[in-house]
Amino acid sequence: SAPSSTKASGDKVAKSSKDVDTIAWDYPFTFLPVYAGVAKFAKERAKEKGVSLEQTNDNGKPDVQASNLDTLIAKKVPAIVSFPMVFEALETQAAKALSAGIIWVTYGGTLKNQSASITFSFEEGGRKLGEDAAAWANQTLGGKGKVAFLVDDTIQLGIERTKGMIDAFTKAAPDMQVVGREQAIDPDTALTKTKAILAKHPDVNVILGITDGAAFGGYKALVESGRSETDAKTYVGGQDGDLGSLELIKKGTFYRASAALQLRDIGNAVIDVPLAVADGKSDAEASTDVPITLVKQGDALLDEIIAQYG
Amino acid sequence: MNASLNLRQLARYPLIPVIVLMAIGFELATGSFVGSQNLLGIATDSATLAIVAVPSALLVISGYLDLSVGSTYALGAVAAGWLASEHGGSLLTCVLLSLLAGLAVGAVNGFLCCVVGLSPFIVTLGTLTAVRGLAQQFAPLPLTSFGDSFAWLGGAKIAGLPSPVVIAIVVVLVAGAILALTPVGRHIYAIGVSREAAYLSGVRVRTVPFTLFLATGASAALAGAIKASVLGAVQSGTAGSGFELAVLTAVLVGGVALTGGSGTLFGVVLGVAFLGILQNGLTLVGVPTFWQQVAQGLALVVAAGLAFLAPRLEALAAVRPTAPRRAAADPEPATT
Amino acid sequence: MNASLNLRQLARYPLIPVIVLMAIGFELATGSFVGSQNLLGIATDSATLAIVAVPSALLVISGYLDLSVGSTYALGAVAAGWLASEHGGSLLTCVLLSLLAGLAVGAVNGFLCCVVGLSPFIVTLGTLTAVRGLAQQFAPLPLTSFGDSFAWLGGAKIAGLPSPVVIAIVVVLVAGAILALTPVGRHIYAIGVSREAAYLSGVRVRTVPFTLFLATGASAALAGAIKASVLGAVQSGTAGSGFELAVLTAVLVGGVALTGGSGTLFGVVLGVAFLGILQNGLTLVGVPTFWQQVAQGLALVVAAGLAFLAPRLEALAAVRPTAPRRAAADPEPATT
Amino acid sequence: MALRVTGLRKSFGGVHALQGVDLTIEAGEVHALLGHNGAGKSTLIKALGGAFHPDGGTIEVGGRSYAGLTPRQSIDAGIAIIFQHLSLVDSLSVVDNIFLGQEHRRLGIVDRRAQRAAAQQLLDRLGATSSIDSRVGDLPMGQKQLVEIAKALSRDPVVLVLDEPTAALSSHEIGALERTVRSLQEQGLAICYVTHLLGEVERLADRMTVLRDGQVHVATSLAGKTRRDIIEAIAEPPADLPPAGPIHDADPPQLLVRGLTGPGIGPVDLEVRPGEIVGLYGLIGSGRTRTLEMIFGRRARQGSITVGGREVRRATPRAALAAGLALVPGDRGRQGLFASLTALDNALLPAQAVLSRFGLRRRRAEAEAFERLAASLAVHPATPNAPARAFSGGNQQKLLLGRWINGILPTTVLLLDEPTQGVDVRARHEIYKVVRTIASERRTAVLFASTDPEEIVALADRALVMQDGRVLGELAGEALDEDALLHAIHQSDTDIETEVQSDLQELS
Ligand SMILES: Nc1ncnc2c1ncn2[C@@H]1O[C@H](COP(=O)(O)OP(=O)(O)OP(=O)(O)O)[C@@H](O)[C@H]1O
Ligand SMILES: Nc1ncnc2c1ncn2[C@@H]1O[C@H](COP(=O)(O)OP(=O)(O)OP(=O)(O)O)[C@@H](O)[C@H]1O
Ligand SMILES: O[C@@H]1[C@H](O)[C@H](O)CO[C@H]1O
Ligand SMILES: [Mg+2]
Ligand SMILES: [Mg+2]
Repeated sequence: SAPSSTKASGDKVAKSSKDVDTIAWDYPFTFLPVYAGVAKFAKERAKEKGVSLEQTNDNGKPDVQASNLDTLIAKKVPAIVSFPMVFEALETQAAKALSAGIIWVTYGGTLKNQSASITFSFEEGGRKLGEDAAAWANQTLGGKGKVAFLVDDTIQLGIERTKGMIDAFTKAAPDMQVVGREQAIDPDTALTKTKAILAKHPDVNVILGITDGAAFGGYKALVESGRSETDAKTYVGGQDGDLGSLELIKKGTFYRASAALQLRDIGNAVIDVPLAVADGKSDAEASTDVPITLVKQGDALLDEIIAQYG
Repeated sequence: MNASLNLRQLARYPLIPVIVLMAIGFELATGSFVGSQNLLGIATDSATLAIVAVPSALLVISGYLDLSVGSTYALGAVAAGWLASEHGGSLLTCVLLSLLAGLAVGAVNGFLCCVVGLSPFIVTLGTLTAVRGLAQQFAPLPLTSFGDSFAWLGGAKIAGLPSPVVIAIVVVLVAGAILALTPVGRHIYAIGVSREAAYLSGVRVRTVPFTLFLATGASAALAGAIKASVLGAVQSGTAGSGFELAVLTAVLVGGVALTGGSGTLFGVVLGVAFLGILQNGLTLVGVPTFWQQVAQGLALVVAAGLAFLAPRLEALAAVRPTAPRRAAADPEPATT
Repeated sequence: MNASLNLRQLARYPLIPVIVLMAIGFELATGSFVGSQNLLGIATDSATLAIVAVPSALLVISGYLDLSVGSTYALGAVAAGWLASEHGGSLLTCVLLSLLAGLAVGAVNGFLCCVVGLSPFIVTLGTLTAVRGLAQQFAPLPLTSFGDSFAWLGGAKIAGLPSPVVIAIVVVLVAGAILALTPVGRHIYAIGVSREAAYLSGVRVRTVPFTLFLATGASAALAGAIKASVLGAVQSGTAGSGFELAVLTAVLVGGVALTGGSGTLFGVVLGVAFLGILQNGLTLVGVPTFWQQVAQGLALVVAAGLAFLAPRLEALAAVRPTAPRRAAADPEPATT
Repeated sequence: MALRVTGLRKSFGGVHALQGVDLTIEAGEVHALLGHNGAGKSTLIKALGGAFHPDGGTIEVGGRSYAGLTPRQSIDAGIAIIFQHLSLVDSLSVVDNIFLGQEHRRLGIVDRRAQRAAAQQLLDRLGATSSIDSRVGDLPMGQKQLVEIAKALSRDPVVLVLDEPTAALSSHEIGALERTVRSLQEQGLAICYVTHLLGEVERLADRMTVLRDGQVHVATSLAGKTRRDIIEAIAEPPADLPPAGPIHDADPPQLLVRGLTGPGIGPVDLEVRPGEIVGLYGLIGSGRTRTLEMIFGRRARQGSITVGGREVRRATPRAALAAGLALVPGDRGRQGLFASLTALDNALLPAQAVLSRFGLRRRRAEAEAFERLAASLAVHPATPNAPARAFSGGNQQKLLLGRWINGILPTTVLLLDEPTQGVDVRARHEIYKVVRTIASERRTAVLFASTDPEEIVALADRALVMQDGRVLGELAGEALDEDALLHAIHQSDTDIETEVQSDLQELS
């Protein structure tokens, strides 16, 4: 069942999924834990389907991403699944791939030139978190309290998540005082920044993170400052569905919610969608939208995702 | 004598007045800068930086450089975190494994740079990249649930101080004593100024910097382990990312010359404090993200200016000394 | 004579056999390395690196350093992209605005480092941070839809070659001519070897490196504009991130010493090619992500080893010269 | 026998610096190691100090035989070396330098008190005036040289090797050094002494070994040897110096210095007429270097500098060069040489722009200029493309002189700081000849500083004696001789110096 060598894979246009022996998955943010999670499932699925999965090393750099895609196109891999750092910037590559007979699946959004897409709305994940936190604030705090956001202004997906999160929250809980809006995607940075926010506003009620990593750091800062882990007037929430965060939610701490990507569904889609295209499915038929779900304590999905990490 | 001495110290360490001014400014702007909680918070956050900046500074003084610390930090964090979470490792075994990992990276760097004689910049840029890959390969997913024993490392209070701060103080004192009191301290400077002259004088020009590479590697891994313990989690992809630049910045802003042979640990501690206070203050004041970056960039330029002024100010302050304690550096560069 | 000359050239540039071996290896492994599409792809992708690495190399040879190029690249991209997308700027005005932005950053760096005399490492680390903040402040959201005129910059074919490659060739030739054919070329080396001796010899020890800062800034902005044109989009937060390290790596791997005073442009071009081929080959072979990082790190170490061996090999190859064209460098450091 | 070197060989690439050299030095002997520039003296000494491993031969010392030494082995065997290119660490203090690698320690900690006392004693013995707390980098050359000597002495050696220890010293310190060497000799040390100053050989040495091109040319006792014998052993005797050109007192001065003042200097007034050679004589620290540097614009200054009737207002080297001034600096390593650049670049850096056409260098013209220059100054090897660091000390000095004496630059005032430091007896003579020639033929005004009274007498038409940053007096014509010079700067210290005989008097 081992795929034939990459060498044999070139030079032909896939007429069916049998012709697709290799799928190249181009994910630029390999330093994020979500990547490893999705990769785990994508690899499992690839094995099941008898295709080999190749990955790139873009290191968060848009021009390296473009170069690596050029390389994959020159190599004529049968299928590329790419998560564009800047969507418009990869239209050229997508078009080139298509005209070379390569299946192009856009990951995390859509392009004009594509065979199909795997979508999950970043904006929506942020929005769901923001709405839930706002509802909680209105209910528990009577809509009055302090909120800090740990955001990302550097990459496109971060900007979308940030916008979804902040807009939804401030709209639904307009009287909450915003006491911080700091760049942080990892727990280290988030811990430091949240501590500084807490020095001025020790009574922050809500901390929302652009990633679970950031929210986790915020959570730690609160605990370090003496907040009880089950404090009723505190809400921390993040996005992605990292194991550590989900465990805190399950434990019943004030880490209350995560807008979780369903890693297994996405991982499967990375393999299934290009194979479906190869089997003649149209963009509309092959494309998959993986919903982002806000998981909270007691949700069945919470245990399911935790179990997925195995 | 005291007054003139103090003036010279101030002139020698212009970061002191700058830090004082920053503290006053941030306090006036926010009313919550000076407060034991915030100051202890800054100290705790800065502790890991200090722990690595100190041996790194010795390395730079000896004419070498280690850029790999950002990834060694991650490797040390992963090693300790993995043992703690997957095997319930005790505090001691976790720290030992982490130190071993750091020593291994340090040994590779030290061997290539000191024994073989390759360029420290390229070699440690290489290990920066490679070690990050190894750490991620080893632990692609976040590690959590470390258990109580390991939590002590970052979370204990010793004599009222957080354990990272205590460890940092110990590191500073030990390194300071070596630098100021022992022959090796002199040798570190000598090697940095002229490896050839030091060699001809019988100084161990390979062993000394090799050992500093070991110390830097170990300290970076320890810092990673401490941060892992503080956070209760490790992400191999982001842990310590960019830490190498923070360390180098602290060292250079603290007055250590990249060309080797000069600098003091007190200056480095000031450099660490400067960066920690700046980061904290900008967040406290609530400066928007992008302007924070601009401000941090400008602060570096200002720090470079201060480092430039220091010897000149010192020379001025030395105009009427009782007896010069140290000759002033040449106050005049080639082109003035 | 020719045979020995060739041997010496090979010994002087050990990257040549390494690149050849890499090419053979990648071709054998994938069957698609040698192919005009792939090779042109590598050349196009490497062109922007070459455009910036060349003036940066001159700057390093003269004893300075510019780390800010990663952000200047972003600023140049944002400036051109903004004019193109928001105001329908023509190719010419877009490029001019971009160059102006780059010159401005270069002037700031040059003023602080060459005229005032501050540490280039800290200053340009500062501008690296600050300029990124400014670029993001100016264009927080991605810029797109640049129009056809601007697309020419990165997308045209000139004599069958992609425009970025042609621009890179021009940059290499012009800089190479300056370095090899003009007195200023010698001054660049002289300043890097001994600024004091150069100053006393009447060399413009401020103006020359200041101009190189300008050139480096302009080239970084131009590279950003070219990449913006190629990609058709700019995102200020990520454009050119880490580019400063890629540039410095190419320069150093290419045999330019960080201490200044030595190196050749041909070596730098080889360094750029080495990095481009490595990146391409690892992706081509399909090495898993984290192992790619490990491989890239090891490749740097190997390159450091080669740069170390080069003068030694060259000295060996020079043992029986007809008439030495250039003296072998001192084959032996103090301690070996 | 305290030190025996047998069949020592060392090559650098294709250069055979040592080709089977033998050298034996007995305890209680002062052995002069002599030879022309590039003969291999420093190479031999570096092998003794462990700077590199020889290609062949043995070194016997302390009862053991070595194929090569590391610096530690060398130090432990009792060899102490004063290197030609100093092995001092600029940013460390004088004390720290003296004990570097051999620190006095108590419980692992540097015993500062003991070190300071010992250092002060050593400096006093050598007549050094610098403070033990000074940064060595801030000291003038001569004081550095004394620190280097103190460092060697601090190790209580069995064999003391001195590679041109007096090149930057004035008669005052030379006297103190010679006394120290004598007393060490009496204590039974074996002393190897390298110098180009033959007066020192005559006063101090018992035996000599003369190298030529990496081989022993002569090894003999000095008993009964004349100055001429020594010179002939080292090199073919030099031709006579050309006579001084006519100096017309009526000519307006080419260089006119009025009220030159700076830190520790001045006010200095002096003038040099076209074709005139003026020597600045004084003890180290008397301000000659600073005076030259201020005239050249390397240091901030007050007062006026006029060249050919036009005042040079800006105090920068560029302005000075544009006005026709040129300076050959005294600190070769730091201010002069581009160690890793080629000999041609070193010699022609400022001339390249003059030779260039349409902004492009003319390599052929450069090569020809280099060839001419190498011939006139006897640069060896005359390879334009070898890096300067591969040249011996004396030949490096010639490259630096060549940078300004090449007939390409419109230099009308030549400032020379210790122009022949480290240059062998024959080449020194060549340099005098070149300087005389450009003074008489091109009417260049020359102002040079020297610590060597022989040199002042040989080269200068007129000498200015400096002390504490001021010109004390002037000696010219008949009145200008070594005794008068020495007398002028220190009446009390003339005891040994009166023994001094002039190399060049003997020659002519
Ligand atoms: N590192 C080196 N590389 C190449 N050649 C060298 C090197 N060092 C010395 N040489 C050559 O070896 C020979 C001997 O040089 P050395 O320095 O021993 O001469 P020296 O007798 O000390 O001369 P001087 O009186 O000028 O100091 C010279 O031809 C010199 O050019
Ligand atoms: N004995 C000394 N100890 C410490 N510093 C000294 C001593 N002699 C001179 N200096 C200082 O060292 C610096 C450089 O001296 P420099 O080489 O210019 O000597 P100089 O005074 O010009 O004497 P020379 O006549 O020997 O050239 C000056 O600032 C001078 O004040
Ligand atoms: O910031 C650096 C680099 O991004 C590198 O790729 C891995 O280590 C991190 O610390
Ligand atoms: Mg010599
Ligand atoms: Mg002098």
